Amino acid sequence: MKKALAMLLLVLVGTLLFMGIYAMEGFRPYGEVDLAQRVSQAYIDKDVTGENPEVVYGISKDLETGSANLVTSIIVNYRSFDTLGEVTVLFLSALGVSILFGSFKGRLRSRYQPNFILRTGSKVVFPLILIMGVYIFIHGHLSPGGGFPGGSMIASAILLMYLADEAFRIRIEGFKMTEGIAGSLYVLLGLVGLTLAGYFLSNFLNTGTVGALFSAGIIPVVYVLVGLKVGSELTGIITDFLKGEVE
Amino acid sequence: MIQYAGILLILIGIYGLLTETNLIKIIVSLNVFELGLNVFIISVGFVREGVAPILTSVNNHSGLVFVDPLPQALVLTAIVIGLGTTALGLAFARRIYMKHGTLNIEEIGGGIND
Amino acid sequence: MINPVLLIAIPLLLAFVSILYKGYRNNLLVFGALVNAGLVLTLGKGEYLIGGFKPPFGINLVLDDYAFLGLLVINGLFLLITLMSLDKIGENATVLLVALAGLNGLLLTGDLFNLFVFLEITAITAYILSASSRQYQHSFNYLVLGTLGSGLYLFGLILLYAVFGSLNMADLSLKMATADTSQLVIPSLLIFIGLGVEVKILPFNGWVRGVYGNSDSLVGPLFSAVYAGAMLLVFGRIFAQVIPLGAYLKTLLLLLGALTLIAGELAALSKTRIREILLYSSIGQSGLIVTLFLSGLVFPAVMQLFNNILSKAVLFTVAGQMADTTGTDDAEALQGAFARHKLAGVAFTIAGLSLIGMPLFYGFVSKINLLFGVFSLDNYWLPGVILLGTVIEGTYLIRLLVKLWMPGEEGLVSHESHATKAPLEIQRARVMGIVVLSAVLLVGGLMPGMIQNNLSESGRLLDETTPVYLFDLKGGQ
Amino acid sequence: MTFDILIVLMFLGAVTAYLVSKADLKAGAYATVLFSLGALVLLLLGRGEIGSEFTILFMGFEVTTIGWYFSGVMVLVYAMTAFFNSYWMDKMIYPGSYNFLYLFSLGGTVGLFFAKDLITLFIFWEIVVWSSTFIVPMGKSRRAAVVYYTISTIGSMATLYGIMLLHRISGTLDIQGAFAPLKNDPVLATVIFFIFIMAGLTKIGIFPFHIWLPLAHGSAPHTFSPVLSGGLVKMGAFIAYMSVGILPAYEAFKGSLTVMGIPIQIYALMILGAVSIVLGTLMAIKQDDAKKLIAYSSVANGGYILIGILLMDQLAFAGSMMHLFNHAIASAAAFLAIAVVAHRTGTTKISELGGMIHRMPLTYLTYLIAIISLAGIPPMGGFVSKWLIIQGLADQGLMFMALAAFFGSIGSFLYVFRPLAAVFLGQLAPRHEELASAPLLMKIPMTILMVLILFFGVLPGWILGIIGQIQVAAGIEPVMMSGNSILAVNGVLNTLNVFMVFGFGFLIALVIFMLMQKSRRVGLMDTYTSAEFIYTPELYHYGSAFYAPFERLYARHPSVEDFLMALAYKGHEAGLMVNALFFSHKPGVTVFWITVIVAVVTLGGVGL
Amino acid sequence: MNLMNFVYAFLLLLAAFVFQTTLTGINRKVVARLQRRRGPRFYQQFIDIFKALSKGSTTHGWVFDFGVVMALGGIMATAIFIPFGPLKAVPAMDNIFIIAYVLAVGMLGMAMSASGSGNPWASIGVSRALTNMLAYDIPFMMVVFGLIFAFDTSSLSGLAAIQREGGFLGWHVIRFPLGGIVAMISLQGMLGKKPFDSFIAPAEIASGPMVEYGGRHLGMLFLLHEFSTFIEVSLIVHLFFGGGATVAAFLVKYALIYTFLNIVSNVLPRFKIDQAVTFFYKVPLALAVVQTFLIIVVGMGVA
Repeated sequence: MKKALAMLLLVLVGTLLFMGIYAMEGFRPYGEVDLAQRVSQAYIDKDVTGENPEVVYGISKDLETGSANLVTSIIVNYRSFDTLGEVTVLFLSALGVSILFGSFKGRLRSRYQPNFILRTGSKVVFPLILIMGVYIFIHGHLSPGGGFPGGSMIASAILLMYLADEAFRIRIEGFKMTEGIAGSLYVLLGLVGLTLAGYFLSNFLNTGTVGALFSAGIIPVVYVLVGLKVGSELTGIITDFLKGEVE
Repeated sequence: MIQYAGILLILIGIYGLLTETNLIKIIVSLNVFELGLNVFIISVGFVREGVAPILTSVNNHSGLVFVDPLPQALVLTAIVIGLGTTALGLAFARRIYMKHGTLNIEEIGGGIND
Repeated sequence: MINPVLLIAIPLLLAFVSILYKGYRNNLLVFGALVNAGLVLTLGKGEYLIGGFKPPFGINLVLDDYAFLGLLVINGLFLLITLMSLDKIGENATVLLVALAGLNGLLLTGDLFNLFVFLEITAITAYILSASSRQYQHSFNYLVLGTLGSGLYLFGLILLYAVFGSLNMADLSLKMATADTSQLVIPSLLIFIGLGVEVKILPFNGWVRGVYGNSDSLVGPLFSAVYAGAMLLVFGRIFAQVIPLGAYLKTLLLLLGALTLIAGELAALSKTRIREILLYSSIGQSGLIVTLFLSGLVFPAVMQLFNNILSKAVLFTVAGQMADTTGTDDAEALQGAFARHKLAGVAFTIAGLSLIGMPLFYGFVSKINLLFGVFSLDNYWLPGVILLGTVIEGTYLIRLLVKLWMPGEEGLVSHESHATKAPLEIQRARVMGIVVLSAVLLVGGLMPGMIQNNLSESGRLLDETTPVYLFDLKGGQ
Repeated sequence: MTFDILIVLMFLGAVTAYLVSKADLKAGAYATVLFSLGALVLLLLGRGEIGSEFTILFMGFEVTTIGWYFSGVMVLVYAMTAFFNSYWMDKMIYPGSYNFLYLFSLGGTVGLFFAKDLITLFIFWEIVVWSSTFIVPMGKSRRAAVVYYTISTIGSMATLYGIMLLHRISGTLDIQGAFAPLKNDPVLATVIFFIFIMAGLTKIGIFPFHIWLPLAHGSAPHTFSPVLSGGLVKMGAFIAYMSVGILPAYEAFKGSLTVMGIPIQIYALMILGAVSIVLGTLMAIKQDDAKKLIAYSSVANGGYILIGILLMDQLAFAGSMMHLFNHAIASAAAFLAIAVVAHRTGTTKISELGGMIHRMPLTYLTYLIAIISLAGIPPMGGFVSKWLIIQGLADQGLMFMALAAFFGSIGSFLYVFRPLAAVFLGQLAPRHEELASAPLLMKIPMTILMVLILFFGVLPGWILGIIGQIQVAAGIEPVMMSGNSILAVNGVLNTLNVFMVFGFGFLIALVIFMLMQKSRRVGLMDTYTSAEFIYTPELYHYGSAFYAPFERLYARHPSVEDFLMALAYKGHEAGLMVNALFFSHKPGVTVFWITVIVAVVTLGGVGL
Repeated sequence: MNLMNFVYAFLLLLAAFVFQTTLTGINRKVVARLQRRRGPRFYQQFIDIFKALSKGSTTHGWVFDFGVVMALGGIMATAIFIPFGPLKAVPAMDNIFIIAYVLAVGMLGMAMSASGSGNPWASIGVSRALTNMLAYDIPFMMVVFGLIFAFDTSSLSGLAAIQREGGFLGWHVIRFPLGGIVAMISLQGMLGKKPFDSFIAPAEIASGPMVEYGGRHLGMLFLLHEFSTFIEVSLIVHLFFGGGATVAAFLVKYALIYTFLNIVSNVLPRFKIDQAVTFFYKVPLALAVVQTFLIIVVGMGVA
């Protein structure tokens, strides 16, 4: 009964939403978007602060942001403040989980014993995943990915270890320290920008040539920090969740 | 018709929130809702025949037709935030389970002091 | 000229540092709150860019009088509440530091998506703080609703982006001002619901009872004063200054606000537990303030908001303290509680009377102003609803005050021997804090000009189109 | 200069009294006496300054004759009652705060009557409301304070709405200017009239807002009931005067339907006044608590005052203005007398008392004179004012008002006699035999009030002179006096002659009494007992169910109190419903409402 | 007011006393004849009064004495205000409302004294008497109110003079028959005669208020009774039967009305007090309201 009613209600709401959204005259149909109408064109052209000629991969240099990955340029440069907030959310979430489970001791027992393949394979894969993660956040300004996927990969490597070894423990303090230092450095980086360029989180380093590894100013630096931070935070969450139920 | 799928997922998520009584399923519903939302956001930025917004040696100049990179950036943030709340929600769920011995929300007292 | 981003960056930095030095986190918190409160006084008004990109492309912080006043009050209250309830903070020092950053971000940001991020930061700190009551089902409820709310906000936001191609508030408000309002209905509604969850608009506020009702003397005042204040200010920013509402939606949302006011007050009337009474009163007040913002009466709304949060900080501190030390906050069980805590009782009474809007207290000034405002819109039903709300609110608050001051059975003369034997204690720090707050309410009521002039300045800057109603007794206007 | 000093002095006095009380409770109570007497002196000294204007902080004031008159009444009652305060200091839970609030509310009332603009008026009004709200629960009932506050606030909020509406219409808050545009707009004037007068109706205790009077007056501390009944109720009369006199209602309602020459709007309120008279009388008759009884009599007398003010004519208005004063001092005196009894015996229940005259004769005399005045029997002040009101009604031919007035008048004989017979007369219980009479400090105000009641009954000229000025200021014909005669359209009243004839009759009777053989004094139990042997004085005392046969006739009356309580309970239920509908620990409930709201709004929004 | 007024007033009081007491005596005889008895001598009432006054008595405290003095004083003062035919002791003071309220002083004194005796029978009697008053006074006052409105005067002699202008047909009892009926019924109540005498019911509550009186107190109460009868009957004569152009005319009308009421009273049983209230509020009050309505709204009977 309840489900039928909920269904009915949602069919109604869905219909109304569909009608409503597609009746908005400014709402362009799928795929027929004109980027010139949006702020995005400026991000693509990297001409927010001034008129740029066309950006060309590997040639244009010293632009306002040097990232070849346009999404990254938005995340870590144009809207870097959001990213700081995003990192904070993750930080908070880890903090919250650790407050909730902080007093617990021991480790949660799984019903299944890890088998041989898992135990052995994980030892092989573990460093590879770590390296992959680091690679991804270092190349965040050039290729898809960045600090968040990279960090997640690092954490997934740790998770793998947890799954593979019942006795596995990490020293959480070290991760906490990484987390704190990386976060502080991110904010400090912003403050340095404020001091040097007058704007918080401004890209005060040389942006270099679009497409080069050492380009895009502070973007790789931030992504490294974000990667480390995300990695250690997710690790912290995993560790806390796997704590036993003894207070 | 990715866009419609997005809205549909949103509705499915809300349906789950309306009908589910299991804490974990409620969180899953919430994730479905967020997923639908993310799909919708991405779809808003889609440009027909646009390329992924990364300058590479192939798509090497900004004059090309790119899809809108901004929604993608927003979605990244939204995903991370969703991850954070999901983690916290699961932590709460585990805590509730420890205290009340059930994950069914109907069986958990709603009084203020209990 | 201090860049206001420091108000966000410093507490955030301190939060990151605090997990490195766990032993010092309370000190860091107090330090951060103090620095912030000090910094607010030195801020220079204006627009500040983040990363050096001009809006609408980059994120900007807008420090106008509206934001400035909000920052002043929010940071001041945050400092005071932190100092009052240092003993309750425990593990939450870092969370509180992040919350401070988030709240300041909410008030400062000029970008809708950035607002979403800060909304989430603040909300998550709230989830974590609410869990300190160990009533996790309520925190869970809050989390689900809060997340759904922000999701809907994001939905509305992305619709706006799809139509207008921008996320910057100023840019959007310019574009929307000329747009056909009928196509704004859905995005505005979704954003309204998203914020409505946080500012406690009636059907969206199911979480409030469980969370506020179990709050202690730290979380209670923090939520009811600081969080509620910031959220309402954000609501005012969005709905009074950014999104223009069409007549249809405006009417419906106004009705919803009025419904919240009356339903909240009625629910409070039916309750006997102090925190429950107060939380429903908060809901009612939110309804009132939201209604004012929706009517475009920014200045009276802000005044009423300040009255509400200053009073609620006092009321919830005392109520939380009662629950903390005696294990109950049932008014019946605590009758005559103020017989042994006179100073706290006086502060509680002043806050209560100010909340009702009795003369000599700041609440009266704000009530008169908001009535002037509503009447100036030629709206004649709304003041009736507001005054009805005042009657109900006065009834239960006076009932509560009388109960807490004058113990005794019906038919017998009130005497101290009937007073509660519950081991109520109110620490000196808290008493001092609430006395300071109630003194502010008293001074504001006796010398409305002092606060008034500052407030009206901000009112004028907010929107040139809405006339500003000064509190002038000899002839109004 | 006198009046700003007066107002400021009262608030400073409040603080002073509080601080003094901290050092010594009795001294604090004496401070209230000093300050309220000081206020009285200042008022009398400042008579010449009528018409002056001044400001305090942001509030503007203007001294008018009517304001002066009202505040005089108020300060007199406060000052007389203040003498009693010191005897209750050790019985109050917060004696210091009591002294503080006592003077604070006095300051509020004085400021109220001198307000020049509507906001100042409202500020002082609310100050009085909340300060008195906190005194009431120090007595016997906490609920009384809440009911008192709620009903007062319903009134004051309605009036506030009226004030704001007036400001919206006229653009000013100045009392004179704000009402100006209403003269030519009968519809608006009707709305304002009914809304604005609400505070007055609730404060006077006009039906259906009368329920707070018996509760609050009956259970307030014994030293505050006189102020509530004698003083604060009169604030309502001031608002009623403003709504009729300053609006001016008769001019605005020129084109309205009339009943006996009275515009229907005003007549409607007069009906409420008449209902209050009848209801107050009937309820007073059946009360067993002396304080509640006097409280209900205040309801009835409030009806008289309201009707008189609403008439705005030469006679009834003057009568009403004078009744205000007479009722204030008479009901204060009656409450004070009961307070003495309560002070000595600890109860105000009529059925538990008896024979007090043998222990406290002066108190008895005070009560006697007070109730003679309350019942409107010559030669007391109450007679003059009731006579004027009834003459005014006869002049207009308002027969139903007159019917109520007669009923109230005769009915008052019944209810005022009941405490007289059962508390002061009849058998003295043995447990009360050792009671002392009233302390000296209590005797002072009682004597003063007695003398005042009698004096203004015999020589009302001074007061009627002031009332004449008020009437001139309000633009109506003043009440005419010739020597000691009050000249009404339908008759003449020479109060001095009445008094002298009365004295003459009394003298003859006294001579007859004295000439005849002396009587032998016997005890109260030495009476005709229908041949029964009775040894228990308590049982031989007719004190409870005094008018049982009459009370039976209306025992099953419908009660507006029940209705209002049912209404309050509905509010309570609505609150519980809100709680149950919207607030749950289950997110699904709220999600459901969110979905519904989205559906409802988009349903209308999509089509638009 | 000078000394002569008081002398005059004293003489009028004396006259009223002599007349009314004689009339009472005569009526005792009339009633006796109706009951087939011989009855006492017509001056027996004087003998009763003076005998009572001369006897010794007991008292129950000062209020018991004071009440009696106040009662008699108040009633005599009221009697002074009543025009004795065309004669008036005090000019311009025969205002009906003054008389109605001054009358209450005497009633109150009497009630006070009775309750002061400490005897519950007395208090019960007083409670009934007051209830009775609430019953009969309202219809009466309503009718009077109509008259005052109609003729713009509340002076007794003024109202009487207006009636005399139209001769016999000008009497208010003719012009306002409903009012006349109401007034007569109310007068019966005022006089405390059957069926409205439950407050002194001798066999039931031992004469009610009078239970404790003897000697001079009782004598004074007799006096009080004669004066109050005089006041009440005179009121009706002035209001409805044209008063008296001469003293003789006044006395004749007075005697006839009084005797008539006395006879009526003797053939009726007694109402319980609540029955009396119900009766007065059902019949006379309704009639009075109709009459007043006719006067005020329709103007019927007003010249």
